Amino acid sequence: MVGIFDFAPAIVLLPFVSFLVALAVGDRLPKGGALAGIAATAGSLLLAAATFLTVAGGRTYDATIYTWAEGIEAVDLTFGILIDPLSAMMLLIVTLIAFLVHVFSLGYMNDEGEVGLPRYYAGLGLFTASMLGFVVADNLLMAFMFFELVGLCSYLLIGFWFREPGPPSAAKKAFLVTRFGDYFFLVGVVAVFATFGTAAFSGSESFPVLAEAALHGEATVNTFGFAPQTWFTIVGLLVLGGVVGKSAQFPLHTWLPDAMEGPTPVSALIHAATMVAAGVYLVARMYGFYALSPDALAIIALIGGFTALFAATMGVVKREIKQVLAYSTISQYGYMMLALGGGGYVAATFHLMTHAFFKALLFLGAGSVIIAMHHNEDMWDMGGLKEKMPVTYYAFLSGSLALAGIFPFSGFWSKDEVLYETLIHGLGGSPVLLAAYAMGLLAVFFTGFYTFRMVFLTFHGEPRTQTASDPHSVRWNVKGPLAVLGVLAATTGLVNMVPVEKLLGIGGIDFLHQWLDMSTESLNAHHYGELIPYSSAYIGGEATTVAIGAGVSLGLALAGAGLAHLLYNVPEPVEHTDRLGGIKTLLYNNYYQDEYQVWLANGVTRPVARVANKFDQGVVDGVVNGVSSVSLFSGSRVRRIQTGVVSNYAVLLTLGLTALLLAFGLLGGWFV
Amino acid sequence: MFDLALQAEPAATWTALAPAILLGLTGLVLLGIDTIRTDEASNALLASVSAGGSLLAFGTAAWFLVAGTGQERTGGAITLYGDALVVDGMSLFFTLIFTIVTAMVVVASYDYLRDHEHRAVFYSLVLFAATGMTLLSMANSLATVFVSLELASLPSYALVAFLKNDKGSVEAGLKYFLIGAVSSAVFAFGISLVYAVTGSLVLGDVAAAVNAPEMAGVLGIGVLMMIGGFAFKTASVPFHFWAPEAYEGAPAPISAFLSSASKAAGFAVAFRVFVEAFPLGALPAGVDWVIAFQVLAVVTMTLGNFAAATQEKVKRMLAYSSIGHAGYALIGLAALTAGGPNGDVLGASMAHLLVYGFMNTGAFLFIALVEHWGVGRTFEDYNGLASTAPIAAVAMTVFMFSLAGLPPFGGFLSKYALFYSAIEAGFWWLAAVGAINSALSLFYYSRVVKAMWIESPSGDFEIQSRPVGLYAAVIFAGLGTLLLLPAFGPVIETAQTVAATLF
Amino acid sequence: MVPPQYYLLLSAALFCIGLFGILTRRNALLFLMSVELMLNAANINLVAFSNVWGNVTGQTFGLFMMALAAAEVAIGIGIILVLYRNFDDVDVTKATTMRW
Amino acid sequence: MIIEALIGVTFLAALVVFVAPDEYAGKLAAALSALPVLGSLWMWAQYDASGNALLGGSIAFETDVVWLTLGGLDLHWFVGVDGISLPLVVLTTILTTLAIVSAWTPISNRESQFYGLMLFMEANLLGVFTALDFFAWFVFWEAVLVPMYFLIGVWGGPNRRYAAIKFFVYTNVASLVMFIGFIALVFGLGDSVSSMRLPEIAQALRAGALGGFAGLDAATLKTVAFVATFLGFAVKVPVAPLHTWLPDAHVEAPTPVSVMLAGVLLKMGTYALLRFNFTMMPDVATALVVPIAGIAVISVIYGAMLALAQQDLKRIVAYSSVSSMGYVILGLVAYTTYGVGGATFQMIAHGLISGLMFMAVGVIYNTTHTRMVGDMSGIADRMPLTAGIFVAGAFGYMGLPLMAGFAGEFFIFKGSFASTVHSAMPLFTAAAMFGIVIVAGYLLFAMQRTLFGPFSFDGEYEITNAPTHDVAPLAVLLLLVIVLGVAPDLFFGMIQDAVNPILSGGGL
Repeated sequence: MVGIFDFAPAIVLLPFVSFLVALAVGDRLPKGGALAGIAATAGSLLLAAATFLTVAGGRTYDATIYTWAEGIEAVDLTFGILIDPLSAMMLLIVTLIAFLVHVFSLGYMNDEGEVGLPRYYAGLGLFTASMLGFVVADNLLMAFMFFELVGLCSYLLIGFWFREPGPPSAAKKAFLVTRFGDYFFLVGVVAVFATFGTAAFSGSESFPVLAEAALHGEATVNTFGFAPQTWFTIVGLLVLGGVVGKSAQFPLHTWLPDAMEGPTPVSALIHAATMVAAGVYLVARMYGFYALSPDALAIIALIGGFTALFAATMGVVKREIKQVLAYSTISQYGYMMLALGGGGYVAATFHLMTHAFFKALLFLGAGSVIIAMHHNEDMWDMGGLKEKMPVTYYAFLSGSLALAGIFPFSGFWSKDEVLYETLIHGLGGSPVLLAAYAMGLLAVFFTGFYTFRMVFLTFHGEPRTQTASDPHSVRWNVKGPLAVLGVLAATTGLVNMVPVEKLLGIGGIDFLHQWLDMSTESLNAHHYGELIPYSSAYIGGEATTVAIGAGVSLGLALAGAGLAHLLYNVPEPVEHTDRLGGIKTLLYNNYYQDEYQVWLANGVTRPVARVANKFDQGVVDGVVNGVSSVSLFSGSRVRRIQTGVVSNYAVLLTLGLTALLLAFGLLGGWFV
Repeated sequence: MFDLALQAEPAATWTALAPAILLGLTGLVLLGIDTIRTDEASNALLASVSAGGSLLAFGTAAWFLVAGTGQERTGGAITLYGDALVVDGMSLFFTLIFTIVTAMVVVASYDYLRDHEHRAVFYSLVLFAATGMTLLSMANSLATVFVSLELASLPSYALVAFLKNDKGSVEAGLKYFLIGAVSSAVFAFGISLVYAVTGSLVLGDVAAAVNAPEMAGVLGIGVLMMIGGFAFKTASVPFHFWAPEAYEGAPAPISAFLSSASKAAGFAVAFRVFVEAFPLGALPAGVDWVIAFQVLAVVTMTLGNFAAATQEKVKRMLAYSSIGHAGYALIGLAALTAGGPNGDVLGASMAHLLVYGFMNTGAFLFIALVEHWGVGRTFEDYNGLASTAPIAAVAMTVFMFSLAGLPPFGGFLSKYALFYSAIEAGFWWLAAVGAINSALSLFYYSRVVKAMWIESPSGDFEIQSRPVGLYAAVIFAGLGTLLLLPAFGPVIETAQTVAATLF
Repeated sequence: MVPPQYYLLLSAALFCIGLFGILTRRNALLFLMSVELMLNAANINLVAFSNVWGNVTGQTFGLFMMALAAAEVAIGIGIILVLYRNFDDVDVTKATTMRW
Repeated sequence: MIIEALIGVTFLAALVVFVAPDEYAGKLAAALSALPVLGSLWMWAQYDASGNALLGGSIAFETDVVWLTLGGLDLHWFVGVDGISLPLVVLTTILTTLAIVSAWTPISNRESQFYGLMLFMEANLLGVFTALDFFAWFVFWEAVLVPMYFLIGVWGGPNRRYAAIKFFVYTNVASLVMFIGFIALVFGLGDSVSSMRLPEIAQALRAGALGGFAGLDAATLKTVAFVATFLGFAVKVPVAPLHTWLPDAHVEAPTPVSVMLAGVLLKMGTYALLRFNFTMMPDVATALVVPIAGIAVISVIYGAMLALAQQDLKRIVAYSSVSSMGYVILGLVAYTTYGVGGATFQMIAHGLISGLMFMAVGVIYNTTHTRMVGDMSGIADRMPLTAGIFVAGAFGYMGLPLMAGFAGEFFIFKGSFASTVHSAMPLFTAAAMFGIVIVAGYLLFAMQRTLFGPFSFDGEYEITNAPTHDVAPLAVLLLLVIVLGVAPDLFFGMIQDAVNPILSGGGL
């Protein structure tokens, strides 16, 4: 029977078609291929919505659609589509944001008279296709392949303005750093194949299931001489390398701020809503595997918590609006990692969703501001834009409140659940989680601070420059997406009001939990809940814990916002960073993360390469040339015996003969 | 041939000598012409007569070979004059080499001698030398060996010094002659010692009497001295000293003649004498001549190649390269073992000499062509020749790569057949030395190619003429070298069968 | 009768004398004469052992050798003549235009 | 007879082009070289054999006649293809045609000789990949050197003489070492083989029929022969540290010749390694797995590091070829379907991609007359199409999924990681895989500095879009790379089918 699922491939292919169209005939189309992209993403969006509804009807889908390499006496490598609540939700998010970004681009790129638009829209189309392909991937190899394509697209789009020095360099850095992570990912993929003989995510033969069985001794897999537990941890951490790279987690986060060199819609789509989400999504996708390894989870949680705090502190001092958002992105993904590591599968997914909306919103809002400011991004040149561009302001505000985690905006609910899950599991006897929790909690304060510092500096007070006082106006194609996302950012929290449920005892309003429980038995949240090696404990009762947790985080957020209000919500704000003293420089330089990585690349690798080159030229090739020159030299000596004097010939001839005679005489014993 | 097999009375047996007789007669005819025509006889006539004579001899030899004269099928080797001469497959095979080389050389000389006197003398001397070589390949008694050796050598001395007014030619002749005289003296003394031990000169009888215990030392000295004689003829260390100068100084066609035919003749007689007279099985201790040849082979090929690598003059480079090739061919004797695959080894060496006859003659004749044009002798003088004389340059390229042992040319197969059988006989180290040398030889052979094709002409020289004879000979040699790749099958098979009959 | 070894010693001595001449003489003619000595050393062997073995092979071959020696000398003289014409000397070490 | 037709037609085409006038030579050669392309594609379409040609599998388009007898062994004219050689045949024909087209712009003197030699080389390459008798194979193997020597020596760069002679002598020495080792092996087999046909030899060897020879007992002889042949082929591949002829040859050679050199000639080495060492002597190969895999890893990392240090675009690609060939060695020694099959697939993939890269560099060079990274920047501004294809090719080289390079490399990694020949194989694999990071490093750096950034070029030439006939081959190659990356089974199926027989028996 032909169901909606048979059209699932189309969700991926439509944007791909738009890529081809834009690439081939984009320059002959109106709007340089934008319309094709919009049509395609709209189509994908509709299909995704239909798929979503079908999944809501309790059906999931997992089918192999293409055999990439058919193994003879070996495993097949296939492409398949896995649609379950998780991927259905992600499809919806990605298609929606992609669609909005396409529309927004009309205002940001076309109206600004950019050149090379076909290239731009082709990139967007290809990116959307790759991302969707990654989302629906039903095995690790396919996931990796689209993961890489996503990386390519980010390279192309970050480097869109290739005629300037900055963007190409940033693009290179982005690809290189993520490539470094992907190296471990690829090793992980290969290891998964070698271990389980399959890389499928779902089904009774999927590698998480096999791993579980192996741990219970019900199945035997090749663990290369390690204990299964240890080996699975190793494999998990290898794959995690790719996650850390793509989701810009410490220490591979350095590429993301630079990636702001790209056009702002690209930043919104790629570096906020979707591509960076790929890493987290991957962990969620194969959570059944990670849940088996306490060590892996602990490490994930630590990375997440630390990144959340670490990035937040850096966001405090930035001058450019996009930089602030960049570091906030890193920080927010830290929260998701924290949740995953802390056993909060649903919480992570929840925050993934809400963050997608409000971060996209914030970037698009920033884009709108940047248009208004004639592409000047320095917040200290702005101020007082509130009156000039109200739509942008209120949408941006909604996003900011969500980001800061202020009740009742979406960010509050998700972040709160993240922290709550971590807390109870930490209390359940896992000090590591408590440490991570502490860092996450502390980050809430900084988040509130830098968010509102940004808001106040940008929109409040008096215009600090000519452009700020007379900003460029924006059109519907900018305002529309902002409005949509603004509403979403404000409201999406309502899909999972766990605290309300816990406190007021209203059952069944944790829709997201129910949603994610609908998946197949090896992939649903309930199953993961059983797998995770944590037990829960509470301060007082459950409700009390909820209340305390929510209260504390909300309080910290408000405190941060309040401090920002005190410092920056004044007509003539001044820089207070000097009060930070030495820390200021440290923060300005992002803890010298870039420096040491650049040093690793240029200060270590290149000299080594040069030495290798010298060695190659001198020694390896020297031997080769040495052999020939020695031969020629000996040749030039050998010919010297041909003196040209016939008497010498006679002598040499006689000597030669005599030598032979003597040699043979002695050997043959003639003279006895 | 069938009737040949039928009439086995002595009247028919001497006909087996037809090739040698034909060559000798041609030489006499040439002299006759010269005496009849008191004015300088016409060059074309002389050249065509001698070419015709040698080709006739070639045809006869080929016919005999195909017909099976002196081979198992027709009752084995034909021995004449009290076993002094023997006609068998091997002698016929070598006759092919001598005669075809002679033909090429005389055709080429047609142009080379255009403005010289005493052409008839030149041609007849070449023919007489060829006769000597043919007899040499048939000699079955140390006496005939020595006589035909001299018959082959004496004309050569004169030919090398043929350009009376050219210092180089005369000096070459002198050196060639003096070394030759010494060598033949050593050779003769060796023969006399062998006779002293065995009391006979006929190879078969020598073999029968060779294991005389008390005189082993004398026999050993004799054998070594005979090796010296052959080493001279084949231009092998330590009797090679004459070769570079002789080849460089002599008229180029004569260099071709000596380095191809004369060398082959040396091998022909060496093969027969050592295999027939001193069979490996029956030797007394301490007279193991195989070891001597192994030493000579290694030293010769190495010295030849290394000295060739650094020459400035193309002709002299070729001279050394021909010493190197003597080293390869010596493998044919050096890789013999009692009861080993000796037929294969010897046959491979013979096949290599045949191919070498084409490519090396061709190379020297190209030099003759260049000398005819008055282009200089160094590598630099050859720069850009390809642009002015493409056809000849292609031919020369073929010769060079073939000498270096690269496909798709005859030299490739013959050289590898040689190494191959050496390994087959278990002497992989001998093959290894040969392989390294031939890989190195690629360096200096390709210098010629580089000069002709890659470099641009340094000084612009005029090519006055396209000498028909020289061109014909060079192209013929080139085609031979090329065609011997596909046609190598019958060659190597014949060679190995006829060689196998010696054991 | 005389034991054959003595003949060998005699011929060897003669051969060595000839060789010595070759190694020391620079005059082409003397060079040639020394070669003759060496050939005659061979002849002594042949004749002597022809006697020892009681067959005439050696003696016959000895005659051949003399004839050939004569022929060789004929050629040699010719070459030495042109040598003298070109180098104004019969010193074999003078002709060294080609070397190495 | 199709194979004879293929080789014969190519030889004839070479002769025709040799005598053709210079101005038409290029077009004529391209037209004539289309015939072998069609022929090989027809073979591919008609291919119905199965199994490994050397191990008793059925052989497609087989011809077998005795040619001559040497030392009691028959030498045959014995040609045919199986799943391993057929893809290489197709690669050869296609790449030659494209290389010829790409030569129209850069080659401006003695054209007829140039194109004639290209075709002559193609004919011999076809022989190398189809011959199944050792001697016939060796003839072609050596004959390839001759045209290459001229192509580098006559049309090469300033230092061409040195590069040409170095290539010539170095590889020739290697071939001779290999020759001796192999012949000794054949004689070690004694009467168990009656000819030089590779299948016969391979099966005899795997059946353990090897005896002692020339004072060496069977085991020693086998090891010695393996090492000798391995070294001989390793020079051709080339494997570090026997690679130093390659950069010189590449830098001096004109672009189309570099394309052939990297695209096909290097594959001769890996093909021979697979056919001879790894098919015939698996027991020795697995016994020596640590040194071999070690060499592979060294080639990968060392080659990549060297590429990182280069300023000449061609040198970069040249060294990266050393790196990529290291993967192939790793895959071969893994003795798994994906390892060996992937290695074979990688031969094709790398052939296409390296060809693409060299051509792209060549197109830039045709316009700028420099290949130095420092001499130009922002070229993409003036040559967008070329730059775009360059970028695509570079990502292909970095192993971007859905391009051929990724398929080959992933197959190899998957196969070698799971290999059971040695417990350390996962470590070797992981070490080698780090190459994918370094390759990204140097290619991205090179692209950033040459293609992107503000346009600047210190040269008097005007930088404009390249002519169509320069870009067309690039586009075709890119298309092939993507097609093979999306559907590797076009070749991978027959490859696996031919590879699997190698993996069992024969002392494994």
